[in-house]
Amino acid sequence: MDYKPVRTFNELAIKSLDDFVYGVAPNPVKAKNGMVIGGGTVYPEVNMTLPPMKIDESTISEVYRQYSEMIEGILKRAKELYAPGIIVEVELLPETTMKPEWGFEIVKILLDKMREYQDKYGLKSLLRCTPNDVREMIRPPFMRRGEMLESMIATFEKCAEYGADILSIESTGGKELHDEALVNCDIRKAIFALGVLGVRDMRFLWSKIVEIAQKTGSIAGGDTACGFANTALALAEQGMIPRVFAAVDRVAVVPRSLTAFEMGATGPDKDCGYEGPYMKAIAGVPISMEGKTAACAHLSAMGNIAACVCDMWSNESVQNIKLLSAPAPVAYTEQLIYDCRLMNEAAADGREYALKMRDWLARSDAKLDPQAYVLRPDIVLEISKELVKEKDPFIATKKAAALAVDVIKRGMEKGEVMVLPREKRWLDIISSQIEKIPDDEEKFWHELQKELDLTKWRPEEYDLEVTAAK
Amino acid sequence: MDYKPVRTFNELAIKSLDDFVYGVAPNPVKAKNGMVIGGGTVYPEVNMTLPPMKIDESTISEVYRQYSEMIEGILKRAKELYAPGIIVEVELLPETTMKPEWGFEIVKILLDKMREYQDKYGLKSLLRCTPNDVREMIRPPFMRRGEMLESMIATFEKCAEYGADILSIESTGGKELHDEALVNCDIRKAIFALGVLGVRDMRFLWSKIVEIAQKTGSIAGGDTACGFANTALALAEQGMIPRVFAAVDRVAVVPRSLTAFEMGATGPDKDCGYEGPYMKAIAGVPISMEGKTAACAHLSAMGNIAACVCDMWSNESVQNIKLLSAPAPVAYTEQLIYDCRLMNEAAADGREYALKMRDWLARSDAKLDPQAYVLRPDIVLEISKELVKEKDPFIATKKAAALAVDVIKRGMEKGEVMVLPREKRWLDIISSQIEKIPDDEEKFWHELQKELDLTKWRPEEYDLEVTAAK
Amino acid sequence: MATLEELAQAVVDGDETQVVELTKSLLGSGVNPQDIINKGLMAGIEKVGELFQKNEMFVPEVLMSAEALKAGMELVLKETQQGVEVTSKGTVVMGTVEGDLHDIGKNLVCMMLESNGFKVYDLGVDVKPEKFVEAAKQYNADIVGMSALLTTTMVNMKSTIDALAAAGMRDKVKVIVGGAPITQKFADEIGADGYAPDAAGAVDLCRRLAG
Amino acid sequence: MATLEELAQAVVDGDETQVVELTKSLLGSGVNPQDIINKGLMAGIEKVGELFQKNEMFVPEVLMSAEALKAGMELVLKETQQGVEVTSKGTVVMGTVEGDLHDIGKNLVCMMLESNGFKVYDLGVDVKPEKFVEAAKQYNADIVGMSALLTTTMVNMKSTIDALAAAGMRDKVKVIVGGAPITQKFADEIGADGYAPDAAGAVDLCRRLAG
Ligand SMILES: [Zn+2]
Ligand SMILES: [Zn+2]
Ligand SMILES: [Zn+2]
Repeated sequence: MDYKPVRTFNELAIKSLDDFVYGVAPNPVKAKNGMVIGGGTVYPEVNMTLPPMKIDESTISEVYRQYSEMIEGILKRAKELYAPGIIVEVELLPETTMKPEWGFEIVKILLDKMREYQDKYGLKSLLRCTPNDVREMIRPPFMRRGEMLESMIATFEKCAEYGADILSIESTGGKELHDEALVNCDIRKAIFALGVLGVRDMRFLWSKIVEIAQKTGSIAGGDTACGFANTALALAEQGMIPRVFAAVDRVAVVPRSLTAFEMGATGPDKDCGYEGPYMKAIAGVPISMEGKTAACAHLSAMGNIAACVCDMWSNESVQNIKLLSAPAPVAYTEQLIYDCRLMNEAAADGREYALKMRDWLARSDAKLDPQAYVLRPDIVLEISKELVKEKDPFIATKKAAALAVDVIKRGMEKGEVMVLPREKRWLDIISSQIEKIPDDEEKFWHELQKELDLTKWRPEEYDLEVTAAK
Repeated sequence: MDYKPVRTFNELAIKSLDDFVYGVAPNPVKAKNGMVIGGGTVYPEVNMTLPPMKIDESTISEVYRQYSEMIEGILKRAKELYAPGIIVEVELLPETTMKPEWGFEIVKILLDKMREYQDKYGLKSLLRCTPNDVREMIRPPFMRRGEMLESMIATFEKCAEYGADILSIESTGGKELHDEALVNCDIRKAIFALGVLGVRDMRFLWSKIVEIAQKTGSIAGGDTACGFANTALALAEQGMIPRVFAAVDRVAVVPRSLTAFEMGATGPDKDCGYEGPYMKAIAGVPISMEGKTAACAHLSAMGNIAACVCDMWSNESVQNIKLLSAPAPVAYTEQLIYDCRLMNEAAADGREYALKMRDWLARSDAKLDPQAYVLRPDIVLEISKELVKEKDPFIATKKAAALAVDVIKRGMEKGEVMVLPREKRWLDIISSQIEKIPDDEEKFWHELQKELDLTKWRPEEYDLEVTAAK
Repeated sequence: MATLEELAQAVVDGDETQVVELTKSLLGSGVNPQDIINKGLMAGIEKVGELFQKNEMFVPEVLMSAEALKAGMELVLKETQQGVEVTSKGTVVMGTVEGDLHDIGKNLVCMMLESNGFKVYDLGVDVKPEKFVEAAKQYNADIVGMSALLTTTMVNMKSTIDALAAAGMRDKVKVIVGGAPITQKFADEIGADGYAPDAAGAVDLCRRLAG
Repeated sequence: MATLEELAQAVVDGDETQVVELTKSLLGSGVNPQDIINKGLMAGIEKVGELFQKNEMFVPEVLMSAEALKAGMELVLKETQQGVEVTSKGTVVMGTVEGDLHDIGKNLVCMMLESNGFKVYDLGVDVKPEKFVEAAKQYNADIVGMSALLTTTMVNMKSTIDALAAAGMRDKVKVIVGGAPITQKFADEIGADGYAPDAAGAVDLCRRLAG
């Protein structure tokens, strides 16, 4: 069976830099309860997770109690602070995805409480349900068959049927190869992992998720390159790999993440995709973003710039542990609400001021780190404009990486972005690696096979045939 | 001995609403290392504290290790994010104030590391040292004598001598009575506690602190009404007392907190004084403020508006516990730095834009809660202008409370601030309580004595004589 | 004619004058004093407890209700010859733990417990384990309550529990803990019988434990 | 003439061609092979370890150095008849704990340890306690390393330590733990011998524990 895109993007959804701003998306998404994402208001998206604990039959009731406590705290605070609405994301864990009935029960606990707050206090909220990509649990993973896939799909179905508003995932097709590429800073393998493996897997997976969404009336959200470019981000923050590599990798994930929308997803894109602005520019979908107020989950060099064009603003993930004030999910709910209030107040004074706010958010970070620089709204539009010219996702991925290198080099020359001295040579290394990649996907695959560790993943799961002898 | 103010404030330091903005104070403070507070840049102020642990001889080396780990993490992150400078606050605990050598050792650990980062990486930083007001450890407290006072003063001296840049305290004179006033929502007792007891104690205490600062070249920072109006804030957030009472109490603390500056302190005022904007308006001192990014320490209804006219921006306090990303002090350092970047970027476009940002910060909160409303810059100036007309701190305190009630009532009528239905009658209750207070301080004291529990505090420690028979 | 419902409402309203008047009127018209207490005054204060629980009454309002209740009670006890029963809900010994100076949370809980019919002995702040044990013995306490606001003093709660055990008192009293840094998990770890996140929760907790 | 310092530097630079050339030249001019190894090649990789520790080298750079080192080593071992000693720094068995799928942190540590002269057995992800025990026995490990990225799987570290104890292996191996949610305190609580916050720290830790 072939998994063909239902849409292609040949031109930018955002026509002008002046239309590229937070809170407003070309294709807003309206939820069942009337909330509109990308329709003018930036909403907080709160994500919470368990404190250190085991999940099994003996603890599952405590797991439920934890979620119940967290959702009550979050909604209570949102109500007290008069949030215009709130999105709650639950990223199910492997255990609660492999047992769909557990994941379902958690979603039920959350949704029931959210409905109660809507009825009692008029607090509108949406639930984003993000099952874990448990296909990874078996190594090398089966991507298109087997028990793991079935559990994951069953979790999506059950949760969507009960009313989960938005469906998302951080899919992992190609991750084994991309991990290897990252630690070696090998952009060739990264491009293959993203533009070939990632795209092919997402076409398969998103055809299924979109089908579930259509059947149940849920919204097919999006699929971040969390396991890819965010791993690069984390490694760069730890000083393990150059920041320029992480910046190039970020742009290179664009065609992969775009696949969800080509397959019929509508957004809001998921928070942890820092590539989100590219999705909004190209597909016009509303996006959730995370930055400084996700410092509970990861540090980053994009704390403010990430907010420039967001439609929802997220904390990525925080454990249910106690701070001096309150449980951490409550504290972060408060922080997000205030962040959103500020952006929305500026926008209330008119587009002119929303753009001012956007530019300050951008300027605050763009010059200090190449990862932030490639998220500058004008740069996003510049690169996106080139990317929509390419029909083929592999070619687009290669081009994205090359454009990122060029833009960063130009930025350095113009004094617009700082690159640490010992990172500079890496731009040249990456450049020369990209140049060696043939334009022919088949040829590239044939070439790469010799270098790959095929005990880690299964080419046939990506419709690839092993042709070369090792 | 009499403790007389060295300065009085007869007119506002801020002459126009257009000069009332974050980052810029009429009387900036320059530190030894060249950093200027209130000179155009908003700096982050990070405060950190210990995780749950006992402090005694057997754990003190672990205490030191904790501070050492925290300061390293904070400075490393500040360096990585290119902070233009950073203020570190250490609020010593009772144990580390009662043993001045412990407090000193902690301050030494912090300062040594801060100097290392300044020398190695050029990261400028200042240490604010805030001993605990351990006079409270003996009940009823001796305010002007005894071992506790001596330890506290010795801690100030030792730390200042080693180079602690800024000296601050959250002094507690009058707290016993104010606590009682709070739970009963008795504004009469609150006014006496603040305008008589608090002021008299601060005159005594700050004559000493200013002397130490002058002797050692430290900066005499300021003294927040944390134990007073922040207790009210916390009780209001828990729904224990009306928000309007907390709002009135906040304004009523102004003459008390101002005492530090009348005694020669220069600012920067300490973070947890939400009354800070009044200090800046009246005394022209730079102020540290805390709001949404102090949600680790307490929730509040003033998350954004608190930033309107701040010169430093703080997290109040965070324990050294691990979040998913990093230890919480590191995560909060990151958040503060990004908050400051945004404000500073807006200001870099000109005063006009700093004022826009200020107004959005204000507008975002002011209408939703009376505690936020009384922090609106124009309201601060309006009330402050009346307060500087009063020479006597007791009369000023009474007037402050009355003005706060009037302003909130007017705001309700104009639809500028929301007051919950069941709180409305409390404005009238407070009003009528204030009206019953005589203008003569002696007469008020005579009147009050019958109602007071004098086993809780010692009138003689405030130069008061018990005259009335019970 | 005055009704018991009106009396209960007057307690909820914290209207002392009204409570006294209604109580007088009810006594005058021969209503059973035990009913005046149970179905009037105590019914009112029960309602107050519920409203406070639901965050629908402020502390000073609860205190006013408690004052009004007290006035009504005194009147009934004075005016009537018959034996009337007013049972205490239980005896609580309360204090802030050693090394900690924070009063107000603890004070609040004491006041709210008293308002809700508990006998409360407040040991103050900076209370050593021995002092908790001593007071628990002396007052024959049902519940020992400890408060801490500092992460560096919360650890002292365990010492008090140990001291109670060493004194052979641990099975005679329930131990409850609270304060900003305290969690249910911490309470479980140190072997406390209960944790409450705020004053309203503490009242509820004591009701359950002493019940 | 080529010097041992130049050889060490070529290892630091990760320049395989240069390392091979310099090694050849040094061997050709009669330098003691043991010196070429110790003062040239190994001195270089020690320096790499230091630079990585100080965050002054990136992982791919360390890997290139390790490749260069390997090429040099093979050459010395092939060209010389004399017995030369290359001692392993120790044997490490490494894996991500049961229920956890996160590879990359663990992989990084494995690579960095190998680059720094350890013998490493990577058991992969989702590794059950028994598998750790089995591998530790089979490979006669000095160190067992466990990684976890989830707060819900970190608790499985304790099970492995218990399983090692049950198999009578606990005193034969050192146990180290790491991963985003792990802290020194947690490591202490479960009785691990060490904790490292990152790959550089893990290398340092293994050096100390195996030393
Ligand atoms: Zn993610
Ligand atoms: Zn997320
Ligand atoms: Zn404070």
